[in-house]
Amino acid sequence: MKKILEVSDLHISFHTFAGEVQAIRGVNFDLFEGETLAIVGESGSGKSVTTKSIMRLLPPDNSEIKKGKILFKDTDIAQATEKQMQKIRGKDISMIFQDPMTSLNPTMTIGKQIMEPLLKHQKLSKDKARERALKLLDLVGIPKPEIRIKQYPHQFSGGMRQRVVIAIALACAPKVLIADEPTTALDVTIQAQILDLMKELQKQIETSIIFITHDLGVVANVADRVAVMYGGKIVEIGTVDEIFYNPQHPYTWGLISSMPSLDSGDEELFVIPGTPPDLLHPPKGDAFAPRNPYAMKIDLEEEPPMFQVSDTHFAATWLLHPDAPKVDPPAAVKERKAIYQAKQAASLKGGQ
Amino acid sequence: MMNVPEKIEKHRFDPAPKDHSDLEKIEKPQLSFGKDAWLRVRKNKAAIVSAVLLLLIVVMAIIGPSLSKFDPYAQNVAHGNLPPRVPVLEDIGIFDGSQKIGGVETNKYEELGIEEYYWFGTDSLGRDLFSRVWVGTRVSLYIALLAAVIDMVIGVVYGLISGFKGGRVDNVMQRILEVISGIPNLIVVILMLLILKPGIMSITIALVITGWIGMARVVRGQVLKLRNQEYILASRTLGASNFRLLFKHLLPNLSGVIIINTMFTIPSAIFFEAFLSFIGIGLQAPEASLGTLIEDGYKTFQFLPHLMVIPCIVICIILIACNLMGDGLRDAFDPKMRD
Amino acid sequence: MAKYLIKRIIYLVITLFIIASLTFFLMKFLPGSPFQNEEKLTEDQRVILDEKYGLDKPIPVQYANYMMNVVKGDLGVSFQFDNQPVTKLLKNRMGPSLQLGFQAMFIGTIIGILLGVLAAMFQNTWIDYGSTFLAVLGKSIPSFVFAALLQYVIGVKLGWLPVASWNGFASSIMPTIALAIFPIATAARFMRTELIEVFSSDYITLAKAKGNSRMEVSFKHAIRNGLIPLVTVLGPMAVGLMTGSMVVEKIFAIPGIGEQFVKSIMTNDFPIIMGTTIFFAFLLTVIILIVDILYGIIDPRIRLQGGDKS
Amino acid sequence: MAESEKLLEVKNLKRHFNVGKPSEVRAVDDVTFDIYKGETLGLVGESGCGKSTTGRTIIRLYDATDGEVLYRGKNVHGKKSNSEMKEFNRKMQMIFQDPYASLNPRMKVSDLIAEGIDIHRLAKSPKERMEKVHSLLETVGLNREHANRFPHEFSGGQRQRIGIARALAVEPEFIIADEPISALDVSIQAQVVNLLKKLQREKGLTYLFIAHDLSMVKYISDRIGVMYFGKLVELAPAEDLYRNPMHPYTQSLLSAIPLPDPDYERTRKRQSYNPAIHQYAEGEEVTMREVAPGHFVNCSEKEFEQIQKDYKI
Repeated sequence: MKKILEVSDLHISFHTFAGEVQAIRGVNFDLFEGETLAIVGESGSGKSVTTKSIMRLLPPDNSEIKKGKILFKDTDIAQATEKQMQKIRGKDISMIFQDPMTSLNPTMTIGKQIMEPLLKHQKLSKDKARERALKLLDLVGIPKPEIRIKQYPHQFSGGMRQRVVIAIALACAPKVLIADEPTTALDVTIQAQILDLMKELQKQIETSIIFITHDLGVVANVADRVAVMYGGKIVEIGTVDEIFYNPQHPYTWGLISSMPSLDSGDEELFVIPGTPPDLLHPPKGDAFAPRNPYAMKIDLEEEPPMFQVSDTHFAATWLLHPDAPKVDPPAAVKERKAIYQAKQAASLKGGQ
Repeated sequence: MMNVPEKIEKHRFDPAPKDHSDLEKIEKPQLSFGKDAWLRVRKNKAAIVSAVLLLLIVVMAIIGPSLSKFDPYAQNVAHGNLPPRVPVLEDIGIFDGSQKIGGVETNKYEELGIEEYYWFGTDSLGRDLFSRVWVGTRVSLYIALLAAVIDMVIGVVYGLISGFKGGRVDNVMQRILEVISGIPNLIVVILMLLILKPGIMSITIALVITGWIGMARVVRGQVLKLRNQEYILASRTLGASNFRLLFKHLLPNLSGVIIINTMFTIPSAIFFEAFLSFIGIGLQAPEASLGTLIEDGYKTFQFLPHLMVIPCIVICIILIACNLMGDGLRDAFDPKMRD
Repeated sequence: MAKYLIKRIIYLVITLFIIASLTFFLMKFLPGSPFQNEEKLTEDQRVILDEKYGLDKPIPVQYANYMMNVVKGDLGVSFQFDNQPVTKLLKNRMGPSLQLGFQAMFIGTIIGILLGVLAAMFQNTWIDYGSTFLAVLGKSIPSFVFAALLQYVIGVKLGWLPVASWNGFASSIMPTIALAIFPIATAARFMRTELIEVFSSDYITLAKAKGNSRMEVSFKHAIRNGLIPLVTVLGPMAVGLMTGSMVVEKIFAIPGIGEQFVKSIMTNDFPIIMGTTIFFAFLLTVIILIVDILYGIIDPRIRLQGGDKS
Repeated sequence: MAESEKLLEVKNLKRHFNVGKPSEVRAVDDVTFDIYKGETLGLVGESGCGKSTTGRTIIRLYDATDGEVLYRGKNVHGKKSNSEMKEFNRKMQMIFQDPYASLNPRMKVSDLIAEGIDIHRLAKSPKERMEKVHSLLETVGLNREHANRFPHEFSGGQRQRIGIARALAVEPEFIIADEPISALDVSIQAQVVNLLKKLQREKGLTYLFIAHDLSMVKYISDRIGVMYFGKLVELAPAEDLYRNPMHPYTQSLLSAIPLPDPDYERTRKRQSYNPAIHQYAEGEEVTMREVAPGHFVNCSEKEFEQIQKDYKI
């Protein structure tokens, strides 16, 4: 697999009226061609900031990339000029936002908004661009594109608007598509349609997707790989099976076991106590330690490095240190691990 | 991504001491809503400077006339039309009582042998402009404050009732408002003044007649918004009386917009008073307000500009300061502008 | 839309009716009649004059007559200028007032929008602070103070422009500037707040994410969205201009409606006061109505929904 | 369930907005259900289906357009004396969705929580009032030191718990929880849900739990009602509803929820719902019919027979 995007040691801070908020504190990940990488985390974990920085869309007056690289092709986006970014945005990397109700320009027709990136990056003639726009509308499943193209956003429902936003994002067949909680504002049935549509289109135009969400169900549905963020860092990253069936970080354990499954009984939900860290004063050691029932003394003093679990699976927790005591994960996690072992056994058998 | 961990002492892998009391702790120091707003106002230097200037002017309006030994109403024709003369400053060549008349530099003080210092000069009747300016400021501020307070009371009550009652009451009250606000306020004010005898009270009344509408609108809009806020609903499900909803929930949350709006009605009242005096239907002589002083000064401004310029400066400072302070307060109270 | 329009026109008629009645009755309560000031008149002469102007009839009759005439577009006859119908006086005076009004409105909105756009685009830089400060000045300084100072400095001291006269374009420059500061300030302040909000909206981020440059984002996406609501302040601007025109016309001795109005107040010339009041009210209500309709036309969200939402 | 006591009966409840205008919305349209003492009834559906309006109409934040709500056999709506209203306000309470909008930003936490105590004069002295506030804070897992703080100093989950403490202050029997967790992060949701469950066990509370997150609803509810465009389309015991969804809308809704299980997600078949499939004839009576014990489906006579055939035990 070929890397299309490489983020290394990214640090981003916001300068606020109360002080410096270290929103991103050393993020590393790669994005491969054609894959979907899901980034999960709670609000304030830094997932949106990370992706906005890939587009360099953070407000220039109060945010700062302190350090790190974002390599796309041969360009370091973290150092790129505004001019260079304008050539990348919308053409090589594009973005879908959370709220379809506000992400379209209310005074511009749908057609114009879709044609804009085409005219800009592909230098198509007006007629050609219109033709493409009609095709795109059709592609994202909007009926009667000839009529719809002349309409304004308010004449579309939420789900339909999100389809339009997707059409805009995919207009130039970008290499990377960043989807920032694209279904959070939608109802479940609409969400299911949009997710299906995105997967379908990904196959057709062979783009890589970074999918930000806090909904683990959506992650399980769309992701090839998953990165779990907490307190401005990636605490665990691996394939979707590894994260869901063989999680290593106590925070991931907490996330997975705090959600009831449809067939779980009456037992109490596992709770991650407390509240997320205040990144205005990031804690010493592991940011999750104060909420971690498995916390050890070292967690309070030193940040854990990324331990490798498999070729594709890494987690930042001292529990993975060979000298660390073995702990007993929550019941829901143990069940999942059992599935994982069964699966591995099966694949070993199948492989032979 | 690293690997091959270094050797770490065993005891560091012991369970961390648990301190659950810490989990729900709030790090930040306690901040009430008002304090929070104050912190943000404080950042706005223009607003702070304005507040200081306004305070200064208010103090001067109170004590100013007694600082000068001249009575603001006492006429002394012999000392008429004197330019400003200020001790100390006269030594460096400004405000030394000299002026150009017909291109010739003259000093009336020396010519007439006047010993007194008229800091702002005198008008054609020989009245001391310094004490008149502060008396005028006092009158202008008094009218503006009175009008603003009455506007506030009427507007808040009207807006609260209209927004809170809703339904048909609101509908009728809104139609009334719509019709009234269709009438240009200037015209109403002028007509009112033609009927009422010019004076402080009648100007105030004329200003109030249309002035409250803005406040009523803003308050109603806010009430409509707040009325469906979940905390109001929560209070209603607890069985709160309307009285409680109004005074415990609505009014405290409206205080921001009410203050801001009042901050903007004050300058507009000052402006209108001056405007009316300027077109000749405001206060009548010998009563002084900033408007009448400007009007007076305007008659002779080609020869004695100080008579007009000084009250102009005072009124401009008041209006600018009020507007800047209003802006500052709005930024501080408006959660949208928060960073 | 048609339904909405009819509703609005009905309101307009009601408002005008109330204003006309109000004006009439207020005038009737006024202390003194126009002829009381003329000491030379004998009692008999005054009676004759009262009769001539219909002032001897009972008030309800006068009221009915007056309202009938207003509907017909007849605003009565001036006391001050013998036998001159008010309508004709207004018409004679309209030219200069309209010219000034339009010039001020035109210059005001354009400069104001420009200042507002600059301030929003360069938020928190000296451009922003400068333009915001100008706007605060424009909003705060009363037009008559500004006009008088302008007249003193440019007309008297520097002698660049005619001080107070009405012939040719040159004499309209200073009054236009004096009148324009209010619209400049209003438009600039409004535009700035509106644009800052637009700039922080999701669709602007999306426009940036498409690869648009800062200029393209501003001009293709932001400004249009910021301009639409600007229409709503045109009404208050017109009010401000009328207020301003009275003093500014007085200061620069311009033969306009405002100057005539101020003079009539001094001479208790009721028909002119009433006529001008009704005329101003009519103008303003019509402007506000047009503004509302305009708003519906240029905003697709309202245009395509029909008027029933408002 | 049949032998336990009916706490709340909702009968043919209707709540229409803009009645008589072209923009009339039938937010709640002829909804009937009962809630038994000590149970949790979940109400699910997509945005705009009328689930929140139902909750708000039950507690009289809205007046019913038609139909009635009986609490322990007494009608909640209609003219009431002040004392009757107060009585009712103490029995029935509500928890709101938005932890930011549901607390008055200008009031201290102690005053927020004590609001019910003040209104109903449940404390004899300021000291007793403070004691109650402290014990309520502790009940919901906060500290007594929090009493003097203002809401904006708290996180979403903490605010939601303050909202719960406020509702508990009047010692209600029945609580309507209107999407109490949808605005919260996943890790915080469990805190609130566990708290609600604990309170139910300890105080014998009855809940109407309104939500759109189906897995959480299933976890917390004994029975679940599904709403679609103002109508209740299916009502069944939680387990039964998930195992045997009979109304096509319920089926489509269940098939659309993504679960945190990649294997399940790879094989999930999504089903879409089109109201046109019913093809009801003119005059055909569509109503709630009991297809299995305690399992009701909104259907016509013809559909009813088909459903009974399809129903697997």
